[in-house]
Amino acid sequence: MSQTVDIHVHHITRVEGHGNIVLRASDGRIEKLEWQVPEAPRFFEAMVRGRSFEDIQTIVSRICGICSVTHSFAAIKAIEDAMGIEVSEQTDRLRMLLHYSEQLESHSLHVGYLVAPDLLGQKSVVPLVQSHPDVVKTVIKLHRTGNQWMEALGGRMTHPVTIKPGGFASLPTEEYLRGLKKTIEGIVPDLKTLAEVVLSLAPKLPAFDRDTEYIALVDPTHYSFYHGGIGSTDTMDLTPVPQFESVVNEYVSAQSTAKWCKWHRDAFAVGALARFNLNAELLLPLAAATAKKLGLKKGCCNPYMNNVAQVVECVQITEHSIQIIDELLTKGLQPELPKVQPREGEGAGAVEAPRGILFHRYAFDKKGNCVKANCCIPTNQNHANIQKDFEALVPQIIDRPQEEIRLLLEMLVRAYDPCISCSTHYLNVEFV
Amino acid sequence: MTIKKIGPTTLERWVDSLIGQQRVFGAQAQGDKFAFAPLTQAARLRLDYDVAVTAPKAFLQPPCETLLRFGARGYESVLDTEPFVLFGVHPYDAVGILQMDTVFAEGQPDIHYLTRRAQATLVVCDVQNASPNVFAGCMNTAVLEEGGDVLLTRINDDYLVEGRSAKGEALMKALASEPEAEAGDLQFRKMVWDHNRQLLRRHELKVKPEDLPAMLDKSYDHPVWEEKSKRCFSCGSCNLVCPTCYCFNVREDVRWDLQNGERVRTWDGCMLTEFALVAGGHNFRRKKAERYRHRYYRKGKYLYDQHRQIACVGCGRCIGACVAKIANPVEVYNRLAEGPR
Amino acid sequence: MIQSKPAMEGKDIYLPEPAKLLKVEPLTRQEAFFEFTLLSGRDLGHLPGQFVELSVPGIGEAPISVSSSPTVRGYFEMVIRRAGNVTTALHRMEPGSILGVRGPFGTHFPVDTVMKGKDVLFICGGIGLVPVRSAIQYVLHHRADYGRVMIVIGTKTPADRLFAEEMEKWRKHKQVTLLETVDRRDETWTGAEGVITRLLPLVQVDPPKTIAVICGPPIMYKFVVVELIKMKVPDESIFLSFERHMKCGVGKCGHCQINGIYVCQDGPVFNFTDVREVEEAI
Amino acid sequence: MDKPRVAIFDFACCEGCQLQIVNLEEELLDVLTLIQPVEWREALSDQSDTYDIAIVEGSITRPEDEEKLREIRAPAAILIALGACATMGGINKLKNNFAMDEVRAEVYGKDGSMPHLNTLPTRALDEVVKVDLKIHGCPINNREFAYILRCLALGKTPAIPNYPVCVECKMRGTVCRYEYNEICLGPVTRAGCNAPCPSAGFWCFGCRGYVDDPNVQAAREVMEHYGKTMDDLKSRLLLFGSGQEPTS
Ligand SMILES: Cc1cc2nc3c(=O)[nH]c(=O)nc-3n(C[C@H](O)[C@H](O)[C@H](O)COP(=O)(O)OP(=O)(O)OC[C@H]3O[C@@H](n4cnc5c(N)ncnc54)[C@H](O)[C@@H]3O)c2cc1C
Ligand code: SF4
Ligand code: SF4
Ligand code: SF4
Repeated sequence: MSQTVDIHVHHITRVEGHGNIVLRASDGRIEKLEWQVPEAPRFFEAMVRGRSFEDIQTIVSRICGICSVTHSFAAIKAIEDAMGIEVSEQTDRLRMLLHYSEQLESHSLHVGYLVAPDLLGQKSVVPLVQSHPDVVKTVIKLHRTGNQWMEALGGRMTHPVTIKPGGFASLPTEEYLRGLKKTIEGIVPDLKTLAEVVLSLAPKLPAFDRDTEYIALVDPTHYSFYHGGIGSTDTMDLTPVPQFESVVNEYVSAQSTAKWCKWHRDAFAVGALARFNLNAELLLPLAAATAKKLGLKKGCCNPYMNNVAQVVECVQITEHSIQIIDELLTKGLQPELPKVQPREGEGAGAVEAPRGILFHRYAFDKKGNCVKANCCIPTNQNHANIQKDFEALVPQIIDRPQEEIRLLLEMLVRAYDPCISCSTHYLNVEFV
Repeated sequence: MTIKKIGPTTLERWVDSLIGQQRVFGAQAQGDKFAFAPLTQAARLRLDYDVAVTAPKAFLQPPCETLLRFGARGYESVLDTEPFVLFGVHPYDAVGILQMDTVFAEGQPDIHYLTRRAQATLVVCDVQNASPNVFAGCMNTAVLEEGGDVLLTRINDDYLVEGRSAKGEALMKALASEPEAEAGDLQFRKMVWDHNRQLLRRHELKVKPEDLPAMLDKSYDHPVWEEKSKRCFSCGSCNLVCPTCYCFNVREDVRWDLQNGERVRTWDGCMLTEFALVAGGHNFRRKKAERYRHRYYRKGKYLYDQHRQIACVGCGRCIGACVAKIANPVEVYNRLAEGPR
Repeated sequence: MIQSKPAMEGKDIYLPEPAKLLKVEPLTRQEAFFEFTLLSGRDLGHLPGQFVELSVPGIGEAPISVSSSPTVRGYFEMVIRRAGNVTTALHRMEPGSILGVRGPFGTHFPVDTVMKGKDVLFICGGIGLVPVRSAIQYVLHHRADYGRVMIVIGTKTPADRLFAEEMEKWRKHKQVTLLETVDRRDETWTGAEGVITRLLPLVQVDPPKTIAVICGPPIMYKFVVVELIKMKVPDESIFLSFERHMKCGVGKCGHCQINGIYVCQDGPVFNFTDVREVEEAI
Repeated sequence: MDKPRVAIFDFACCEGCQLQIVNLEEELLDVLTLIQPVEWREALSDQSDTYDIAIVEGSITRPEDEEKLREIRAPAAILIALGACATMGGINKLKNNFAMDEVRAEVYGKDGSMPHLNTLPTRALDEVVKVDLKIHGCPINNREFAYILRCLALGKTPAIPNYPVCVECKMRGTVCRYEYNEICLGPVTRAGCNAPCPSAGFWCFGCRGYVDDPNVQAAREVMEHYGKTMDDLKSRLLLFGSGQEPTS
């Protein structure tokens, strides 16, 4: 069976930002196969120079609309590192809680709105409303819960404003936390429903394994999104966050406006599957059971399973949030007024975005104005790996009809939950 | 009318019992400031507050309120008919409410305001701590001589509770077995009032309030309007925080079916640029100075000409609310009193 | 709990009553003529110069003068200029549509008092003719009750003229003097050209016997009043109709205030003596 | 009446405004009763060249964007600028405070001269094509977006506030940030967001742009009163106001 395949997906849909897939092959011979990122670069690292440490979070949150909380945290952690600021345990817990809202919002959006249509054979979520109303209802409920939770703790639905160096601009009330706990308990059944749906669709996920290096934050005490050092499936050692440049090794590729990354191999992957592969034994009971039910096992290297890992993480988030809220309520919320004296220095911060580990680094002058910035975005870290996946996958499927190849490639890209708009913020690797 | 004397625990029990019966909005701490908010337990009540961020008028004329609903059956009135208690209103704010009562009842009565007002029981509380900008003492509003439904006055650790209306007496039923205030207590209360008249003068008005209209009458072209208003942001803060400002805007929005919807009224302010703008683009008070002057005239003269009451109760909120620090009525009136230049 | 029911005690001054649109006809590029009737069947009960608040559900409300005389029964007329949301929506309405009406509100031209037995001079600029028309009609319906009737009308261009046919009738009326001008003439226009104040010296008035009624754009008042004073018409014989931004029509919302007075209640028709010292009025 | 065909496009931005549309949750279905989306890359697979209304997010930073925007404008009866990047260039305009070559070198180092990394000073949409309606904010307020859509469906001009954010602070009973000695841009910033930032204890940084007639001169004078410098003020005014007069 010989055919000429010419696929050019100009601006793949149902992802954040612009990406292209190019495949040209004849008689099973691949002539060109590229994952391209033509998104307009926005130069955040250059723009923030001269801006006060007080305004950095406001600016860099705008790198990405869908992981704005994560960007804010990476920046705030880097600023606090640079200025030697310690935050209270209460602030730390509240931040985790706020951070989780974004994971829930983003994961449910990704799995429910962007990926589910592929698995249910629809072109978008709109026809799903007719064909699978219950699924859509569940997804909307999860998504809305994440959003309202984010708005309450972050002050806004997107681009949070409560996150300041040293603490929170305003605290929630204890009543709110009690209510939030109830709300979160209320979505556990919905997550079960979602897991059932995913379970029933799992057979539709392509069986494609490629041995991959996975990288994520690792903290000995819990399944980490916010704390810890940099772990890899290729090594037992944790690399401290301030040395992140030695992990990501960014380089410019001609086929993309986004930089590419590599560590022990020629590419690595970050995201829910990476976190799972590095932290699976720390999952709380319900999440662990969900993973088991969905057949997700540590060491999985099928990129399509990233979506399954996201569902597991949603469950993990609810369990851990409830624990955190209980802990906060037992101690009682204490009013805090963060006051920060700027000082000269440099610092780095890392947190897990829904789509993988995110690094920020800043240097400040005496007045607290930024002189240098560097952000390394998870989607960038995945670009090279997507290309490697393509190269491994296409020979296996090259005989299939063109439409199917196209769909499988699009699905692969979507599985990574790429956030391309935020990935095109390049940095100068040399840091002063 | 009865005057009871109750201790702090009785007060707390009383308030808690009220909370069980109807909506109670009481003065509470909000960060390092105070605000009226739904009261869930008496222990939260802070009768020692200095000033509430938002004037309690907000419970009678809410910032945004539905007037009408419309749909297939045409327009229908929407009225708020649930009883509630405003607990701990300061005398100057109570005067503000009494002035609003006049405005909304006169001429063609506004049943949206009046219905809500009829549901309200006003528990007034004499000021215990003066706020940084209050000048009610100069405006004769430091003490509420008459009006309101109940008046609370703190006497050492106890409170005197005076029923001032049938509604107030009804609210005080639960206190029937409490002792009546004695002559000495009433004497003490008079001292509190005299003290408050002196205390609530953080800014000293050099003219008598009743002389303001005549003074303003001569000051239309005074340079102060231009000078001060140069820094005005036209932000309307001085209007919106004012317990006697009641101007409103009306807007309409539909639901997704485009058939059903609501007509709502929202707070508005004469300091906002477009307040006097008409279709076709003509603005009858285009200049900042014109709008700035209008506010003082409305407070000190126009409304006085109508109701014989100065529409400034000396709460001092506008002084604090104005970022440009130009909204202090005492400063302006004193300046006018000095004569031109 | 928020209850939805008609006003329990007293009437809701904000609640419009249903009215039916009987007729719409375009007059100029911007203005159209409307005929309404109240669904209840009662007459509006207005006096010349009063206005109502017209509601289009979903769009909003706007104050509009009644343009027909109360002597016309069973329906009332308006002329509406497309100026914004409500007025544009009105222009799109079909006969048979149901709208809301509140009112009538405000003061009126003193057709039954001060004007009785006097010479009347109507001075209208542009759309200012609309409210004054109801007074003109009223006066002509009771022609014997008044002395001379003089109508002075100024319009921007011939294409903007309102009620051209009716004006023709007035022009031909034996007991009416009508003078007209346009700011800018075109080929269709053979009449006078120039601002309205130019016509005033042409009307021969007997000042103590004359009542002047003025309505027009804000800037017209200044010049016309000066002219009338020059002509020795006493201040108390001059009546003006004002227009301001208003939201309630009943003296609450504060928008229409001119210094201390409310256009919706003290106006829209004012005696000049009441506003000559009101700085923001003219 | 046929539902208007609506296409949604994006340029340089964070896509947060599109996300706000998604965040309407079930009301998104109501939106679909009023419009027919024919292209929306972030949410749909369809793409189309014919539409009545184009909703465009993001700012213009490359020559090819400029061309694409003109193409988008051509068939559209109404072009709506969605969010701060589109209405005023947004945070992306901070870049314009530097020279473009220098910006490229700062971010890409020696690779900065590669052709696909070309960049121009950031422009708002109306600096390139005619914009019929602006939906302000970074991100937009989706309640306002919904209201505007309904207005369009009714043929009504939406009422977009032209008064400062302070109005909404006052309506919410929010304590002014200046009382905490912070620089807030509320007094010069267009309301309509319902002042979420001051209400959450953070200053307004002006993401909806200025009111029509901002008193920036007064803001300068006010700084002194609060013991702040002009530099403090300017730095904040430059965040979203980089492209707006009168900041410098
Ligand atoms: C007493 C009176 C009588 C009037 N009689 C007539 C008449 O007979 N025929 C006629 O065509 N017009 C008349 N008008 C003017 C008419 O009311 C306005 O053109 C109308 O309100 C515009 O409403 P809109 O919804 O179409 O415009 P909008 O979309 O509401 O507004 C457009 C502009 O007008 C301003 N505006 C809003 N509400 C009002 C308001 N109530 N009055 C004035 N400006 C406002 C807005 O600030 C905005 O700038 C009269 C006005 C008054 C006060
Ligand atoms: S509060 Fe101050 S700045 Fe704002 S409108 Fe009033 S006087 Fe002007
Ligand atoms: S916090 Fe900002 S927006 Fe709010 S009132 Fe104060 S200055 Fe205005
Ligand atoms: S308060 Fe200011 S910064 Fe916050 S949303 Fe509104 S305009 Fe934007």
